[in-house]
Amino acid sequence: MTDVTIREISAIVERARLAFDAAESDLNAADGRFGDGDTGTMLNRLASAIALVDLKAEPDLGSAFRKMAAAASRSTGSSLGTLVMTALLAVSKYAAGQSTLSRQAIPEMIEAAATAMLARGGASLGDKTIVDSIATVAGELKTAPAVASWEVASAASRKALDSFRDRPSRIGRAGRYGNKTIGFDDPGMLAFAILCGALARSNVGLRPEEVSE
Amino acid sequence: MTDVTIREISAIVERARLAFDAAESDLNAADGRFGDGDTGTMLNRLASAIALVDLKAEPDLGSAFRKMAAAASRSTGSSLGTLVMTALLAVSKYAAGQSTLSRQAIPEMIEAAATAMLARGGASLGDKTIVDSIATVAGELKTAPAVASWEVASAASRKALDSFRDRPSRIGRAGRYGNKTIGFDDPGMLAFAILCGALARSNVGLRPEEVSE
Amino acid sequence: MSQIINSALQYVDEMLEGLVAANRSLVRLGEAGRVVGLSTPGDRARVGIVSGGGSGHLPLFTGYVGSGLLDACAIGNVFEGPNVQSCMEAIRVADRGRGVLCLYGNYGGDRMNFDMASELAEAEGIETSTVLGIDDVASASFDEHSRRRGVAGIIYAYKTAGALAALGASLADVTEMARRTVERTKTIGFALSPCRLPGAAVASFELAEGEIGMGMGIHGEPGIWQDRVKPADDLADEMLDRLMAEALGDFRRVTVLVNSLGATPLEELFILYRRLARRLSDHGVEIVLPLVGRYTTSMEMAGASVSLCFLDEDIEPHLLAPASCPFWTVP
Amino acid sequence: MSQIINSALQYVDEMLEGLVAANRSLVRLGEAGRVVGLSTPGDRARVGIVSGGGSGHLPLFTGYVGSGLLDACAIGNVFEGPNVQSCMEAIRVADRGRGVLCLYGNYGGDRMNFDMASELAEAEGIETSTVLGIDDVASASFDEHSRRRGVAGIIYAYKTAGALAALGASLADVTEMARRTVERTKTIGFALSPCRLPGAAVASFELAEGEIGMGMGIHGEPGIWQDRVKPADDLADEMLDRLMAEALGDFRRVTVLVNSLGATPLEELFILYRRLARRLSDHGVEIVLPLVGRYTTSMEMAGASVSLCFLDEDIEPHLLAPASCPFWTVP
Ligand SMILES: Nc1ncnc2c1ncn2[C@@H]1O[C@H](COP(=O)(O)OP(=O)(O)O)[C@@H](O)[C@H]1O
Ligand SMILES: Nc1ncnc2c1ncn2[C@@H]1O[C@H](COP(=O)(O)OP(=O)(O)O)[C@@H](O)[C@H]1O
Ligand SMILES: [Mg+2]
Ligand SMILES: [Mg+2]
Ligand SMILES: [Mg+2]
Ligand SMILES: [Mg+2]
Repeated sequence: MTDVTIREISAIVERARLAFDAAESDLNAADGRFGDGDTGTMLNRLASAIALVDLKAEPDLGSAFRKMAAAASRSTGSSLGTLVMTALLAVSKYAAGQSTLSRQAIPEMIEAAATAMLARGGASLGDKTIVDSIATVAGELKTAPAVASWEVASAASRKALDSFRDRPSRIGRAGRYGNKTIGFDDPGMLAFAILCGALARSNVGLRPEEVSE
Repeated sequence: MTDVTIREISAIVERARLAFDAAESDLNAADGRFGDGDTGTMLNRLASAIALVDLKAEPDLGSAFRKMAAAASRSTGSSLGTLVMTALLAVSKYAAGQSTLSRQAIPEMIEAAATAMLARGGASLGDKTIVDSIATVAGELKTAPAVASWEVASAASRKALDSFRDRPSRIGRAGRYGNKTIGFDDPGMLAFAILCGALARSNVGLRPEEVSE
Repeated sequence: MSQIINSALQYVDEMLEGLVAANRSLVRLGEAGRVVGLSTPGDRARVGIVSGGGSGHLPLFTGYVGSGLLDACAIGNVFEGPNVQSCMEAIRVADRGRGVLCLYGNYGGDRMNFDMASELAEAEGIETSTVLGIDDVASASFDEHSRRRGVAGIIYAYKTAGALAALGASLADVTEMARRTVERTKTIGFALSPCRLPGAAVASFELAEGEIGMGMGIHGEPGIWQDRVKPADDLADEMLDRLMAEALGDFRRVTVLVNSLGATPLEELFILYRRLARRLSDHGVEIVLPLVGRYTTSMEMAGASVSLCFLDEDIEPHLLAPASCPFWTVP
Repeated sequence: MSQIINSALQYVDEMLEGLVAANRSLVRLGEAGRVVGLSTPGDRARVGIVSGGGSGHLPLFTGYVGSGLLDACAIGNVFEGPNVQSCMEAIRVADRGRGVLCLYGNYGGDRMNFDMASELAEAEGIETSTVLGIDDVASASFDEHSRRRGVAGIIYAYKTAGALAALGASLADVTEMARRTVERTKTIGFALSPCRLPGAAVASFELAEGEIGMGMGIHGEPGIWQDRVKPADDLADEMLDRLMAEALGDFRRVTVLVNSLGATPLEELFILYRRLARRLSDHGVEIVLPLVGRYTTSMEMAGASVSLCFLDEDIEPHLLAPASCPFWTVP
């Protein structure tokens, strides 16, 4: 991971688009178990919409994230989509006025996103939602070396997925099924693991010199 | 074939019931090709309804056939079912007041049924309907030996089926498909062949002494 | 998909029991309970209108018994015509002293039974007339249009003849209105999946997943072509072209019915309607009283039909006259 | 079965275009066209009512925009809540100066977006209140009933709150009427076959041929039990028992909705209704204004639901008050 500029964000967004396009039916199937089967279709559309946003002319990171939040909001009103928008609004506030965000600030920014998502969605940590994955990743990134830490993020998101699999969902559509959800991945958590994995594999956000290190 | 009394009629009806119960799905499939797929279900129900009619106390053949016609009418309003009712009314008229019908009269009685069916349904001979089968059977019975002639009837009904197969339907649901129906059996004709075949196999209407001949 | 039934033999009678229990404007009549009429028929002398046909097509036929529409219906088993007794009873129920129009789809069994019933009715002193629904353009060529099947478009004849009967017109005039409406109404449909006779183990025809049968009848009678399904707009265009080719002379105003055969959802009907409305408006044609929904079905069959009625000065006011039945209200 | 669509991405917008083209009482509004309101809203000061939710459930939600019912709806993509912008626009459209009730089903996305929109509306000076539909008894236990999903029964709250709003009542009273109606309305449904998201290659859940999922949600959320399908009367009995077990105290009068999820035909609904009506009458319970048809669907899903609203003196007159929208008219 590098310091974040608009260039990195664009690369991440493009990688996310490809990842969710490929994962559409798997994520739908995960959501179909206790939910309405649309997580994959929604994320695919959401990521495409965000990827279409032209960020080049944005003056700073805050306004870039705000534009992305607006695109997210336009394209869906699903639980997860709305939480993604909420997260983007939160990081937009966090990065307001800045054109570069240091790599050291990234975990804190992710935490800001998680906090806003909990406030909007009414979930708590431990409810087995995407926020549990996000919080786990933020935590691990804090103590990890800064370089190549998408792999840290990916490992952390997998760890969250594994450790929550045998716990019950407590909120959202799946939350109504309590212990029946034990043994199954939460689709939002799975989506986040897929995203982090794709970013780790493609070394997005690593500057050339870091890759060759 | 013997002279016909109510006893023979009851046996024929019972055999018909069994035959149409077994043939229900085949006849539905034949009707499903150009029609509405219900010939088998309808005939199964119709035959069961007629078999439930208690003919024992009927004073003569005319009233027995009239009771059967009423049962047919109560159980369906389909093309074929209505024609069956029409045929039963016609034979009821033909046999009015008689308690036995000589075997020699049978072809003429069948012809009376066919004539009434053509009048009610508006078809002509050659239109590829059940009436073509019935007329063929009546014709062949006229020239055949009187004993064991269910086999003659069965052969005649098969002959009609075979010779009409490659001709086009000209009336009813299938009639709208003209040459497309070439190569396929008319469901009504098939039903009549199934009935005659079943009667031939079970020797219904043959008195014991004839069977042992 | 499974069917929610108790027994195939009781299907029609239980359905009718539920229908009249849920719709108090309707009553079951007739020795076998296979006639549906109005709970409060009124006693004004006027022409009566009866229809009828096989079951499995709700809201057709019984659902159109109502004021300004049908007076009575005779109901057959699934896909079978009503028997002569029910037809006769329906005619008697509809009789208000000025004759009865028998208005039903062109199918053999229905025709034979209504014909017999009309003969019996005439013998009882009830004058009758007959008009057959023949709107399905896919079922025979224009030259042979009198052999065509009757499908969803018949409801327009119910509506206009019903409106004229309510005004006290003669049997001849009510009959002529029905005939004229039938003549100007054209339908084409397609199927996407079959239905099953109640209790049957297999569907009454086959249509592979992803296939469409253009021109298929409401009982699964084969159509004009069968192929992989096409985009909605292409289907709408083809159907509209086929219907407009049947127009009798110039036309400026039409009514349109986009009808689901059962399983096809409203969402898809509106996607079709959108295209039809655009194209008709491009042609300078005005749509009056469009209907989009389930007006003539085949149980759980998937598919849809489009009906056009080319309006004229006689038909339009009667189409727009107030009427109400359980499944269609014109305020 | 195949879907009649042009493109998955355009599905909702093309459907809405067709919906308003076919129903001239409705207009599409909002920046993205994802709000449906009344063409002639009238200008009398009164409480407005908005609803909304994901697409794929027609006639829910937009079909209930009409006089004596909803003032506006916000529409999301298939099975996704409406976005905050559409919710906000719908609230503005419904605003007649006396506050706006947001009345929608208990789903996460819908809730987050209407909550945000309400915050924005309050900032603009529009007072709002919220009532969530929570009628699906299979979706959580009685103790946790506030977590239940909202399904078909919400239309009764539309009806009673709409009637009270039309009378000029305050936001507090309209809100209380909606809350009270929701509290007394219980639904249970079952699925017989799944549906597919537009353009998706596979169904969003699996249900083997001949199987029934009792208690499944309208998006295919799992239910209480899954087994071979049973006779209609057995299903009706189980559903009625589960609903009656939720009755608050004594009751003598109910309204009943037997709703198809899409593909299940009217014939089967009437077979179910017949049994429900018999059993309620055996219990001495009177049925008021029964509804049998498609009131809340999931595209081409097969299945049905039964809703009961236990009436009281406050609810009944508002249920029976005149109202009209494209898919439901109370004369
Ligand atoms: N209230 C909530 N708080 C946090 N995360 C949530 C909440 N509700 C849902 N989620 C997340 O969203 C995912 C479901 O997303 P999606 O399928 O788009 O939503 P919907 O249920 O609206 O169809 C869940 O797996 C969970 O991770
Ligand atoms: N008008 C007619 N005259 C003679 N036979 C007919 C006529 N119409 C139909 N049939 C016979 O009835 C058969 C179809 O019977 P059925 O399926 O019960 O009728 P429906 O078309 O009413 O469903 C045809 O195969 C044909 O033999
Ligand atoms: Mg989902
Ligand atoms: Mg047939
Ligand atoms: Mg038939
Ligand atoms: Mg969703």
